[in-house]
Amino acid sequence: MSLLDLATQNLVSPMVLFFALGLAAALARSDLTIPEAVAKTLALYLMMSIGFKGGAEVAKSGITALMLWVMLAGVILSFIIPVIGYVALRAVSRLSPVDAAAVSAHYGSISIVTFVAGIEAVQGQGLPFEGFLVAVAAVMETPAILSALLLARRARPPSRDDEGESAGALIREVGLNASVVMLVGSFLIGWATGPKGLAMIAPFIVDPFRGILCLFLLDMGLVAGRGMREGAKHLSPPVLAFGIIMPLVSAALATLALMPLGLSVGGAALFITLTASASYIAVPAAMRLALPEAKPAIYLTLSLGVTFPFNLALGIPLYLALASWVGR
Amino acid sequence: MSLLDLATQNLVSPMVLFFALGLAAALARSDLTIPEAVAKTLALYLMMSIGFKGGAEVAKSGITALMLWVMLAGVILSFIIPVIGYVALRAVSRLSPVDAAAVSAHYGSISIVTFVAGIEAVQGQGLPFEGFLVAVAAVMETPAILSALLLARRARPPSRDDEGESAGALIREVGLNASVVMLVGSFLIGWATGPKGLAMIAPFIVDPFRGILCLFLLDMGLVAGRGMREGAKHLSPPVLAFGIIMPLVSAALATLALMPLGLSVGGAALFITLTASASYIAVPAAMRLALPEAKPAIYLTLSLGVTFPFNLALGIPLYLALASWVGR
Amino acid sequence: MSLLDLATQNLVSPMVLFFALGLAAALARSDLTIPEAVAKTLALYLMMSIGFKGGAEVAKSGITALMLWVMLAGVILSFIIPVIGYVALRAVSRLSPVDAAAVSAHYGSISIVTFVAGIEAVQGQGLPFEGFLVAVAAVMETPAILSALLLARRARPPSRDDEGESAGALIREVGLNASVVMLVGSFLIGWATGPKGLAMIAPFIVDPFRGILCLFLLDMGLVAGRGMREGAKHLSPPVLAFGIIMPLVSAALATLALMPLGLSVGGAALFITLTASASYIAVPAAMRLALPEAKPAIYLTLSLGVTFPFNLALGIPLYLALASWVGR
Amino acid sequence: MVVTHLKKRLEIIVEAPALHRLTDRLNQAGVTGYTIVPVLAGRGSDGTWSAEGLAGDAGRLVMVISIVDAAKADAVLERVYSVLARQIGIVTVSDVQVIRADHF
Amino acid sequence: MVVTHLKKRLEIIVEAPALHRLTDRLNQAGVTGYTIVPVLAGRGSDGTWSAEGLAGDAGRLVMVISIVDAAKADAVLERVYSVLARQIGIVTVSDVQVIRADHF
Amino acid sequence: MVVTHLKKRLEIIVEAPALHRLTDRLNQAGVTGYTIVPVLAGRGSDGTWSAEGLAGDAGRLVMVISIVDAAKADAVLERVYSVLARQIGIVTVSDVQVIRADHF
Ligand SMILES: Nc1ncnc2c1ncn2[C@@H]1O[C@H](COP(=O)(O)O)[C@@H](O)[C@H]1O
Ligand SMILES: Nc1ncnc2c1ncn2[C@@H]1O[C@H](COP(=O)(O)O)[C@@H](O)[C@H]1O
Ligand SMILES: Nc1ncnc2c1ncn2[C@@H]1O[C@H](COP(=O)(O)O)[C@@H](O)[C@H]1O
Ligand code: NA
Ligand code: NA
Ligand code: NA
Repeated sequence: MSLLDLATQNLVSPMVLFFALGLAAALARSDLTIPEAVAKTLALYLMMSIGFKGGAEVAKSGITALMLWVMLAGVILSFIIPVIGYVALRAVSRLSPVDAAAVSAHYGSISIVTFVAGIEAVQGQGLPFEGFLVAVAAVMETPAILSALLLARRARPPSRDDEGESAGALIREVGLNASVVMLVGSFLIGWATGPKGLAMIAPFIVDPFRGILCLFLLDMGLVAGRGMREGAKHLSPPVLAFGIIMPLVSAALATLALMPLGLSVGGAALFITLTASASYIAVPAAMRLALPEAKPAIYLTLSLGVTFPFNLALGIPLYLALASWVGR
Repeated sequence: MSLLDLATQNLVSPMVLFFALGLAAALARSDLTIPEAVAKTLALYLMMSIGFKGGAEVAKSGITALMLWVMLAGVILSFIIPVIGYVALRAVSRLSPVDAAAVSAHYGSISIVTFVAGIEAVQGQGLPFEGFLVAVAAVMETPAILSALLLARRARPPSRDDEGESAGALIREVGLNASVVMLVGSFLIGWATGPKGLAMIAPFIVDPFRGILCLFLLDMGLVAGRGMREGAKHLSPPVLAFGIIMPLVSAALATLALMPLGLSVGGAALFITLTASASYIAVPAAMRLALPEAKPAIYLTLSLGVTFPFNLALGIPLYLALASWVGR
Repeated sequence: MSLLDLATQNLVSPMVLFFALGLAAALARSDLTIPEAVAKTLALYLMMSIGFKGGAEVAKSGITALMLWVMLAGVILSFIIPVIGYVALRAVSRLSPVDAAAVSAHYGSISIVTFVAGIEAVQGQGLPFEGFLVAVAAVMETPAILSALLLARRARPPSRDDEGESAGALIREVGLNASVVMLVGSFLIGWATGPKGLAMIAPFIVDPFRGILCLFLLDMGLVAGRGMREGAKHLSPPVLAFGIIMPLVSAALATLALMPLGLSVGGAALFITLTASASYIAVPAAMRLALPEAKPAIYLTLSLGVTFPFNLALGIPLYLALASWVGR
Repeated sequence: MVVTHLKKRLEIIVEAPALHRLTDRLNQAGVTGYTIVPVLAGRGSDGTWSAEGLAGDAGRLVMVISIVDAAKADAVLERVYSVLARQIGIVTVSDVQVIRADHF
Repeated sequence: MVVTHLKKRLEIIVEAPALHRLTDRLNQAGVTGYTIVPVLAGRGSDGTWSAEGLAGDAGRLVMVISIVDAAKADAVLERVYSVLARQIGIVTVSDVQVIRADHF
Repeated sequence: MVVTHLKKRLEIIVEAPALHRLTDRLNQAGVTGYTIVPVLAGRGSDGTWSAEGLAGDAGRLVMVISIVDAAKADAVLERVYSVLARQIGIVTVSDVQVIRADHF
């Protein structure tokens, strides 16, 4: 299947179209909104579902050396991508060091919804993938935050009356944030109860998954559209370009990292997607605590309003194509 | 099947009984309530589901002349029913011109939940219906509002310091309200992705639909019962009677309009149901902006506490009987 | 199957593990939470589902003498268990009379979620059970409250300026609380519409039930864990012990009561589970009104943080074993 | 200049199960209205609590705001206090100005 | 001692469909900000209402809080009142102190 | 007449991720309690925001109300300000009366 076919097929899926609907509604200033309580629950549902399914897969396949290698690659990428992003942003844009560090942290970390959209695309191609990638997603969330903090501290040593939390406390807090706990917890439960456990709750976490994803993507479209409307003025052209080029750079790095590893094509596509995705839930909250001087209008708008739509619409088909080249 | 059988069968469906449960609970002052965030989401779910299913149907059948004719009939009925309602209310009740205009607007517009209940009844009879009726529902929401505004302006020309929005801005706002966007958007996505898209998300938007409808009708019963308790004192006997007779008048008009058109029996039943239904989400909100002097206790109580239960319990079987006479 | 096997099998079910996840997350001070609006709706869903299923069962079996005997046994147990609890608490702990009465009321009443977990365990053993047990659950909610009020009044006659509600008003309020209305209402609707009604809404109330239960148990784990963290200091060792011994005493009484009755093994397990369970929604709210001097930190923590986890993890397998001895 | 009139603003934080009891008292005391605002969490002498995840009313608080005539404030306060003395909650009173005096 | 500056706090309870109309007026009147708080239920001259279970905006109220310069308060109040005169709602004004005067 | 005592009411609007940091400071400053109220949306010098649809905490605000002793108010304010200076948010102080002085 050609890249163009992949892209077209991806663009006319209900998921992408519901995202587009949300985007359009927000840009047209419709009063359509999803209540916050429901948006939070939908996000938890997605974590629960993919965590559990991944764990049940691993219960079948067991822990393998491949899994550990891919996790290691993920951690390293999550740690170094912010450095690359930081250097690039400082070179091409006029962002302050703190803003550049905060933005870069988002690109080192991952977006679960992009990952989920990737799974849909991979499954749409009939490709299998390794269940442990859920665990890889979990370990890739946090290193980028640490990396960004180190960058910001180099640029601006914490002042004496700096009452921010210690990096340790912060990492602990991020490690226990709702998404990580839900994802890892469900993964472990799926692992412990295996395919039998999965069969018990599949009518909730498997069957309606795609429809619920559509609703969540509608919500993401609404929030992204609102962000574009409010936040666009904070983004200069170089920053905007960063939001599209950085995921491509990350995807290239992930492809390289995969070459010696021998993941399946589906698994490779997902690993590349993870690496290319940018966080928009966990990292923004961490940045508000760790680097409150960084402007949220910049990093939230860029991650959610530029990179997420790009990945959803064009990135994922591209990463699939890359994967078919590097995957086993 | 006789009208009596139809009515009995309708009354003992879980949907109608859950509505009755809500009504009873509210009248008995139980503390049972559905949180607002959930009620909003259930309403969006219903729009998403029927919009998508209607669109997927149209993807199979294509746009037909029949569809355009029925839409035209719907728009005209939506526009003229408020005039009839206004004249009737002014003649028989002591409502002020503004109150009469606001009440009438509700009867020209439509209620999606009544429509959904009609679909359940039609499907319960094993009757097919045209998917484009969802689009007809969407175009029937707004004309009535314009019509009511013209009536109110004739009665009370806007004062100089009238800071209300212009009719144009209002119509735009109503046209982009959450229900219309969700309904039309889902319809278009269903159309674009067709039966294949429907198959992907059917376990979410098709299978649990009836159960979720039960929950939503329970909520509507609770709100309607609360409205009856609080709002009943605002309704004089002529106004109460209007809430039952007006839908019958609308149903008769719709039946006439259908005679030359040749809709299926199921489709005819739904078109009559739409015409006979009264809005209780979009129009009340529009009236608070356009005619804030009109008393919400009157129109909300009448639409939700009188006309909706009447249509749900008795109206729909009657409209089915009418349709079997005029449908093809 | 041995008691040990039962216990092990129970402990590794997804339901129990999601509860444990919630508990662990709360104790580790993760920010994972389920929004209040969603938690309320999940609870309503559980009532709706088990109420309807129970009613549909009774529609098949009809009202039997057995049903009435079991209901009577339930009412009597609900009424006398608080007396036993009160005497025991006053003897072994230093709780005030009002606190002892309030705590005891919880143990006479029932917990629907414990009941639901019991159903899952019973079904996991392939055992059938009587549908009318849902009605038994409903009638067991309230007597304990009355009983506790009488105990508290004996200890502290209401003062002249006691502006609390009359016992009658309170019982009426409790009888119409959200859980009872939802449970009894759904039971009656299930009864009225029978297996045909159940088939219509089964994809909502049957298929995803277990998965939704997992989500709700996660939430209960979170709330219980928070309670443990905040409330543990209010519980002395004798009170803690009460939270584990009292359910065993209740279970023994229920087993005795069942001996002449001839319930099925599954039904007996559920009746014992109901009797051994402690309320944590309806009774706490009633106690805040009826005995506001009683400390909520004690009874909420004990019921939700001690007895519920105990029943979920160890109690239910034990009650199953007891039932296999007394059941038919 | 807009002419304003002095009123008292009562802000009452009370546990949810006692809400009806409180609004009944307010009605009996003849207040012309009140507004109920949700509360997420809090800390007081009885410790920390949070509404998150609660399926029931016990352990949850709400906030009631009532604008009352200064002349009536004491009487209202006494009635409110008769509820709050037994329930978990606090009440504060402050001065506010309103535009239409007749409305309150 | 912390130096504080006197401002006016407007607390406006207004029906949800008119919220945009109100915030537009606040913006036009040059306020530097406002905060919108959800409201669960209430009672006023138009009777009792509750947001519970509502799928639409009609019949629901929200609370808007805006801290404004004392010098501007009257002008803001007049604009707010021009909305509230036609819609369901109330407005109260009270004195508050803030730390950074330039922020408001 | 009901005897009341003068206290200070702090009303703090702060971004949600910094909420724990703020309540920690309040606890350290020795306040006897606080209450957290949800916020739907708002506008300030950093622009317009809304909680609707957000799955995460960033970009969401909450309101914290704390009744404190007038004598302690300055010290509390200083600590609060040390958080707010770095985070998005505002704080206002006003006079309120309470019934039981010992409770605060
Ligand atoms: N005296 C009052 N104190 C607090 N809130 C009030 C008061 N009067 C009215 N309200 C609120 O404003 C809404 C509309 O008031 P009204 O226009 O009088 O019906 C009521 O539903 C209450 O939420
Ligand atoms: N000083 C205070 N400031 C603001 N809210 C308070 C204060 N003290 C108590 N509260 C609120 O009132 C609730 C009950 O207070 P208490 O009865 O002291 O436990 C607390 O959980 C808080 O939500
Ligand atoms: N003048 C004001 N009145 C009420 N709330 C305000 C005001 N200024 C700011 N806020 C609130 O505080 C938040 C942050 O303000 P800022 O730091 O100015 O962006 C805003 O989004 C509003 O919710
Ligand atoms: Na990444
Ligand atoms: Na109509
Ligand atoms: Na019990």
